[in-house]
Amino acid sequence: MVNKKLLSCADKICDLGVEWKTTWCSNCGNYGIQNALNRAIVLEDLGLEDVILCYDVGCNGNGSDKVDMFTVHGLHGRVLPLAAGVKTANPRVKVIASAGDGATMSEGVNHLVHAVRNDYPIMFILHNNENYGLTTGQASATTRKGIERNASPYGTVVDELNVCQFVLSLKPSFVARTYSGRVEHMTDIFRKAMNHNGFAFVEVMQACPTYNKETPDEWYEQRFTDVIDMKDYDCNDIWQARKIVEDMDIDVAMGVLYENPEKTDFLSASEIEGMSFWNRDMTKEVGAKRVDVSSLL
Amino acid sequence: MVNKKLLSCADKICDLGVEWKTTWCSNCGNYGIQNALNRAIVLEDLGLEDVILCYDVGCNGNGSDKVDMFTVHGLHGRVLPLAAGVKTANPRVKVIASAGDGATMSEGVNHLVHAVRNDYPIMFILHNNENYGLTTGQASATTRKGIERNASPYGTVVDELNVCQFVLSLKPSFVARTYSGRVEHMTDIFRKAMNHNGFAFVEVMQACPTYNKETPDEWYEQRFTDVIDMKDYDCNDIWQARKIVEDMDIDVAMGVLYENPEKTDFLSASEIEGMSFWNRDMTKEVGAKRVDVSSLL
Amino acid sequence: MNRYQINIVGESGSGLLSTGEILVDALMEAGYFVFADREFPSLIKGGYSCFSLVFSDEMVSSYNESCDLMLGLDKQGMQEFNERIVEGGYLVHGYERLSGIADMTKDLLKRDVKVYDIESRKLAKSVGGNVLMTNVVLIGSLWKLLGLDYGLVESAVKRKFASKPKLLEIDLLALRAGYDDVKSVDKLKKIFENFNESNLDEYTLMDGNKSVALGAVLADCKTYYAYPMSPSSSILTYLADWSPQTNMMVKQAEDEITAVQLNIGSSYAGTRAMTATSGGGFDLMTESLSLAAMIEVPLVLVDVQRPGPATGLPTWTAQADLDLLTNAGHGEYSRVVMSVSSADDGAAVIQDAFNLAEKWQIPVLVMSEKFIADSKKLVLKSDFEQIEIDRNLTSSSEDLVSQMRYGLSENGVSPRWIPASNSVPYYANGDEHFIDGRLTEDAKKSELMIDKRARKVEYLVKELPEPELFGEEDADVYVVGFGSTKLVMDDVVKVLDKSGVRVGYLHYKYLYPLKLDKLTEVYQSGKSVLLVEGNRAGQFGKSIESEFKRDVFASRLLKYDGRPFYLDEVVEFIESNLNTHGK
Amino acid sequence: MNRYQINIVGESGSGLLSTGEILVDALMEAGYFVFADREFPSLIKGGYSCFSLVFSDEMVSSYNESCDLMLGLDKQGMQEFNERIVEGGYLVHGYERLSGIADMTKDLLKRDVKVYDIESRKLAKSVGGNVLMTNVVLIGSLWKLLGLDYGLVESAVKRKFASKPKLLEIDLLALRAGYDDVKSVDKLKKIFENFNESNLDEYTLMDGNKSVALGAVLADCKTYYAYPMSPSSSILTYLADWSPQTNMMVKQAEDEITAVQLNIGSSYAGTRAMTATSGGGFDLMTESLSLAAMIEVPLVLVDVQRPGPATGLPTWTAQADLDLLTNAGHGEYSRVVMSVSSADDGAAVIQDAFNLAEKWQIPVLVMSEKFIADSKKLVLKSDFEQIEIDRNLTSSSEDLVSQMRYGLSENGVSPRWIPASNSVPYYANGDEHFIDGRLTEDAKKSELMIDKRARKVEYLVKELPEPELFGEEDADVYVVGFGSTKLVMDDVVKVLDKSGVRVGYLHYKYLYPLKLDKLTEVYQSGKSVLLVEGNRAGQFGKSIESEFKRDVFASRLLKYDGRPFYLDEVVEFIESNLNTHGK
Ligand SMILES: Cc1ncc(C[n+]2csc(CCOP(=O)(O)OP(=O)(O)O)c2C)c(N)n1
Ligand SMILES: Cc1ncc(C[n+]2csc(CCOP(=O)(O)OP(=O)(O)O)c2C)c(N)n1
Ligand code: SF4
Ligand code: SF4
Ligand SMILES: [Mg+2]
Ligand SMILES: [Mg+2]
Repeated sequence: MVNKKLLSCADKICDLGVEWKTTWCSNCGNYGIQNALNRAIVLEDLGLEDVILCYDVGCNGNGSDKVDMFTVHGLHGRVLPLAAGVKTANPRVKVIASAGDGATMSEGVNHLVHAVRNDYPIMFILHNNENYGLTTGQASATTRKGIERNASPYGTVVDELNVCQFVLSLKPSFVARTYSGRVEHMTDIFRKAMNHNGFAFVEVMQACPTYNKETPDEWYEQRFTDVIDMKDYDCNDIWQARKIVEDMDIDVAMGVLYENPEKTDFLSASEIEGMSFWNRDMTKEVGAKRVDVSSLL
Repeated sequence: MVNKKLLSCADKICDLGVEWKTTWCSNCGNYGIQNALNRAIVLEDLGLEDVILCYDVGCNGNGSDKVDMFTVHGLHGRVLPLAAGVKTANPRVKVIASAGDGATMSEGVNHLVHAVRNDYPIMFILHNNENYGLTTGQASATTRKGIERNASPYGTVVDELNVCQFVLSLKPSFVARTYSGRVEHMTDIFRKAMNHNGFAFVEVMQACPTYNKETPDEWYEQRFTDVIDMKDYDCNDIWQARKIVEDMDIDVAMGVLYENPEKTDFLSASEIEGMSFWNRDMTKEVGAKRVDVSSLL
Repeated sequence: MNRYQINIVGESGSGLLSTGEILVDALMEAGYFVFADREFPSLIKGGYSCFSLVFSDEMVSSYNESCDLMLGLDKQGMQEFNERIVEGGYLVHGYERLSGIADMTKDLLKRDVKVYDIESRKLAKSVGGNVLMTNVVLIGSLWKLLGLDYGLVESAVKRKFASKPKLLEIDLLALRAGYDDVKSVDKLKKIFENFNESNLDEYTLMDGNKSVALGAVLADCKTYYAYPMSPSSSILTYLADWSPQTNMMVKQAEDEITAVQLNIGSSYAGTRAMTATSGGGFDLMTESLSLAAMIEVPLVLVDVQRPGPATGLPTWTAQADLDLLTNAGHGEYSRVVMSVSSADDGAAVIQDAFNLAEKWQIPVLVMSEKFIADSKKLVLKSDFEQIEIDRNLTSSSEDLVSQMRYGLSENGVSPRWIPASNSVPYYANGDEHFIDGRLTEDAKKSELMIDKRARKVEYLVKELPEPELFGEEDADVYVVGFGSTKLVMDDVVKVLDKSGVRVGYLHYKYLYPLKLDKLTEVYQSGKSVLLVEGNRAGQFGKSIESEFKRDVFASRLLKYDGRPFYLDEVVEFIESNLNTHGK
Repeated sequence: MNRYQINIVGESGSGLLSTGEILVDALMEAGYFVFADREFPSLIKGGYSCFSLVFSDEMVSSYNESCDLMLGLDKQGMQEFNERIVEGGYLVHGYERLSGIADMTKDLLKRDVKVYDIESRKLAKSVGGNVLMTNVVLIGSLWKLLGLDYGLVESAVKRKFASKPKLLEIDLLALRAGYDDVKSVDKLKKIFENFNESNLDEYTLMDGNKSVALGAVLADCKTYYAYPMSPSSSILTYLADWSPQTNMMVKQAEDEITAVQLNIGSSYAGTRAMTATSGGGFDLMTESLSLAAMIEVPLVLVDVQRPGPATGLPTWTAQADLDLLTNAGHGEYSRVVMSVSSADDGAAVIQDAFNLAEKWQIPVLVMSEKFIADSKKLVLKSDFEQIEIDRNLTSSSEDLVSQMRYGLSENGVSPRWIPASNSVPYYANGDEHFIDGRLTEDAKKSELMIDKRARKVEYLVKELPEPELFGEEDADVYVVGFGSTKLVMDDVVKVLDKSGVRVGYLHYKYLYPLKLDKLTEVYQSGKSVLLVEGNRAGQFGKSIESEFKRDVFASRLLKYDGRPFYLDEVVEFIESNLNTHGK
């Protein structure tokens, strides 16, 4: 099908670009996140045929072709339903979606609401750098009130959203938080998220040295409070979770903040007459047997 | 400008339709809501020049031309930014927006998130009949799990959203609930909402006898629990509000559930060098004086 | 072509639909071909509806605004619609109080309309029934007037109310009471004397949305994602209802963008997915359309048209989204726009759309119309067979390298393999990319890729068939159209044939890209070529003339008032435009 | 036309932009006309950028891919771009290590390129500066080579770093060190001997987005709602920065649909509102576009184009959204599509758009392009004057009745009054409605209203001016184009005039609806008519030919690789297509 001649002519016209270079600013938190994700994938022993990575548009999404995996890089704000569609078609594969705070809390916040509600069994990494990096540093819905950004030259005037509080209001099954300064912590959380059978929401507080001077890695390092170290913290108790996530300034809670083992994920919930979608591979079913519609006429 | 000849010819072709008839099913909760809204407007002594009513698309929106007021009937799911735009241009006018649960929690849920966050000073009535009435009764995000609806013939499979819990996660300034069975209660809540200087969110549990057999007015009547009658209820305490709205089955809390007097509404927050938009009428400013841009060149 | 039209009128929600369905069922049992459609407002209850039903001894697929007989279920309905009864026609109604309809009755008498007022309430009560049963009484009376076998309507009523045995008993009594109440019916009976009965075993009654839904099943589409929107919603309902039989994942999404993104995700992952909507919902999907084109993922979208702009007329019909579908979604790339014409070909068109979408890895946009979606006609069961599936997937991973996925090829198509099905990864990248999907900003590479994607349609068009000519090959006059225009034209051809006018109808199934050879032939015949199209601008005619770079159509019948083309208006249009070409 | 092009190359984020800005400033101070543009990847840092700068002793508004002189800020940049230096040109760079560039240097020598390697690091250090100051050293060296007055560049550097007085001191030393380091420059100096200086007081340097933003201010637009999207985002930045002076409500919305809905809300309420985006964001606004048309609310949207589909090439340029803007948004109604051509007319076009939108109560879609948005040219300050505002509002409530708001009129326009400004209410209804806005589903009424809205454009087109002919009225060859094509054509006309070829450039500001009289005239002259358009399909050419119903263009120059039209390629295209018409 591929015209070999044209392929090789293209080859001559321009190098095939098999080599790549990362394109994030130096000290960008995305390096750490990518690193941790790669580690988690390796540690979970997942290979090329086990994972599909789905990317939104934003600085983080620019990593979509800098990894040796099957990836899809969709539209700004739309990665969640895209990823849910992938998972539904092929439940065997781990589907990991990533997006920025602009994508997640503004352009596509409707998708976040319904991804949580539907409990699509995918893992989601929110790269929260508290600004729109790729479009040169405008405020996002998580930019703290009063901070100056591109297009908010006199400081933002409305309250920022508390992402975890928001997600906790939607009957989630898994809510975690980490930050881009600790690769080990991220790796650990990512692995837990990968093993969660439902919508695994992970907020990563991400350093953006270029545009976000207010909350660099050091800021979060100072406030890092791992719930795993808190004696009485019960991550199955939504009220504890709601209380603890309220604080985004003094002690910022990290770790698996909430888990609900009772929730039924989307593919299980959608079973048809006892047949779960988990046991299907719809990529192979098309045309596999002749369809007879006479009973439907 | 109007061609009198064509106008009068149209007159002959077809009656001008100055008479109208309401078009809701009998016993539809929209009658009560409309009634209460009209009463509230009259009791607040608001006239034609004081109010603009903004409607979403849905059964409730079909009331947009059944009232003697200036109204705008926009697109499905989009009434909130439309109404915010109206208010911004003309802060003098009370802007009242209405929408269904389909519009508010699905198609346009992103707008709800950001309307709350921005605290646009408008009043919003969510007609929650727990289904898509106008498109013949499909499930909405507030249809309780397991209930059969058009296009969910074997019962919905995912959790419904708790609307008030959701709104409370967004740092709101006013959250109230009422239901379509008590016109007086609705009238009272609407009046309070009208007098709130910020985003006044009112959820009305609305009877839809045609498609929602599960939670008719009687169902809510039995569960009606007015927070005003609860001795220790402090509607400035978000945690009490969060606790109480969790129950949608046994004692359904009604009334003004939460109010935050500290929040700054959008028009105040956006003031430019001390000049508040509240004092502006941008409908009159256009062309009012010659603009000189020499300092910007 | 013997045909007879009955309009049933009443307030929406007054039981109009089931009354119509019983009659349709009974008439089919009697061996008549039927066609039925319903006009109704965008309200759940209230407002006036009109159910039009035509029966014939040949295949029939159109109706008129006016009817031979009107069944009035209530006063309001009659008052709204009585002018639609033809001179010399009939009105059967059960509004026994008769108050306030004197003017109407006088008017009807003037037009020689015979009125039968049935005491439907009284009769219903007399057998122990309630107000809701007056419709059944009226059905009985009507049946008697038609002079058809009582057993036929009786069994139709039985089928309808089979699930409510208690009510059924009284219903049958009410039916009988209505039937017996009518005495002399000779004149009406005579009309049907030369109607032949047929054996309809090979047929079934179907609406267009059901046909489209069946198409998805036959195409072995595994996932259906949609957001409710009239007039597309019943596709979702059909597919959801059938899921236990089909095992299809049928998901009502939270909005249109979600629906199309779920679709693209599943299609990318390697299964078949479909989504239907209407114009405004389609607008919301257009950015995603552009994504599918960029990452070369097959995408099948159905647009069941209604009149715009904005919310427009949600429960009425149109053919006005053609320019939109051809041009929407930023960027330049290949696509196909097709149209269903009726329940006859809905299933075939959808299957074709899937094969084209997968073969060429492009968006295929399928138009339907409210009129097609909701009207019911008899279709041949044998038209609902599975068409061979062409996925054009590369399964073996031998010799595969990542750089093949978007490799340059003559016709723009590159090998596609299911992600994570082997160890040769590629990037499905919405940013401009080169042959393995990796981002490029290079001028030459970008141009090559834009060319590659745009080139597909230039090759694809060669493989499409020419539009089909129905009716007379060697005609006196030719009509060009698409979509539901075929429904009315099938009848027009027959009707005009009787008056000695040979009509050729050139039906376009593929609206973009355009095939012009057959049309050129027709044009060169020197006969009038007419356009019949359901929008104001004559969008399709314009796109033909723009390709032809000359005027083609001697005259245009453009309709955009929400109503379908009526048989009589098209006949009249053609008659008044015979031989206008080159003369 | 004397012109000289300098390309500054380096990694993105390497200080390229400020280096370019200092040079532009200094050259303007020297009395030269300048034009500058920047190619950069869609990354915040990394990747290679090229800042192209042309100076001339006449107005200049285009550049070439190749340059006369290249300033290399780092090794990577030079390696990426050195082939762009013309034969006999110059390379000035500060990569003193010289390692790994032997091949390049050899190559350059072959092409007779003279290389100046400046020890920029060493020089910077010698004056107490750091690596970041190597650019300033290079500016000094370059300035010496150009043989221009040192004081000019010195004051430009002072202006640039005025806010950082401490660094400025060292910067000035670095500048001097670079300047002094270059000794013999005779050859280069000669080039500029016949460059005349001009007094540029009446001019200011401006990019297209700033011009558009100024247009909003001049139109007395009170509200600006937008969502960031390259290359439109800087309009938002400009307007937000200016809000203390303009008192404009500048709101970054949470997404594009919100932006356009806020806009429609404010416009309906009676003020002026504007929104800008790029193709994909525009897709999302199309349903709302349809609403504005339905409720007859003025709507001004700006689409700053970049190449699609999908995310495409976010930081590159295109003219490919024309078909999209003309057809997007379901339903049939009137609209106007216009295009900005450069910073010269951005402000005027926007003001015009507002007047048209309000006069006709329709959507007016204004196209711009990344190339226009970001490139900087000299504009006349006097072009930034307020144009008379035409709101076409009915203010007196006397004799007003609700039925007038959407009353039928010859040209489709009805009286509009501000809601809640009087006691004559009306319904702005997205459902089909009749003259007071109340819902209708009546066939006749619906048709009347669809006609009313669609008719506006048929009347409006009569009031639009014909496209303007630039260059020679009685030319040897004509070129037709829109948007930034004007930028390059302004220079092409001058360049070809020198070689004795008289070129007429017919510039379309209004792309829909089309005016064809002037073009007909041009076409009938019998001379070649050529098309220069920045997309693959030749969209604009097609729409012209479709209206003309004949072939119009002897040849087409279509470009869609993300780059603007370069001067030399357009000159070459025209030269090779002289007299191809009718021969
Ligand atoms: C429909 C659409 N609107 C806007 C854009 C422009 N855009 C690209 S990325 C982005 C936001 C980036 O912010 P975020 O999601 O937080 O990602 P970050 O770059 O900060 O990682 C925007 C607005 C787009 N590509 N598509
Ligand atoms: C973009 C778009 N999608 C879908 C529709 C169809 N539609 C009209 S109303 C509606 C939902 C109605 O539900 P809700 O908002 O709860 O209002 P209700 O009718 O129940 O009052 C839908 C899906 C539409 N008009 N526009
Ligand atoms: S702008 Fe911020 S998020 Fe983007 S690459 Fe640079 S540091 Fe990272
Ligand atoms: S369907 Fe329900 S919400 Fe709609 S009018 Fe009828 S009762 Fe009211
Ligand atoms: Mg971000
Ligand atoms: Mg509802």
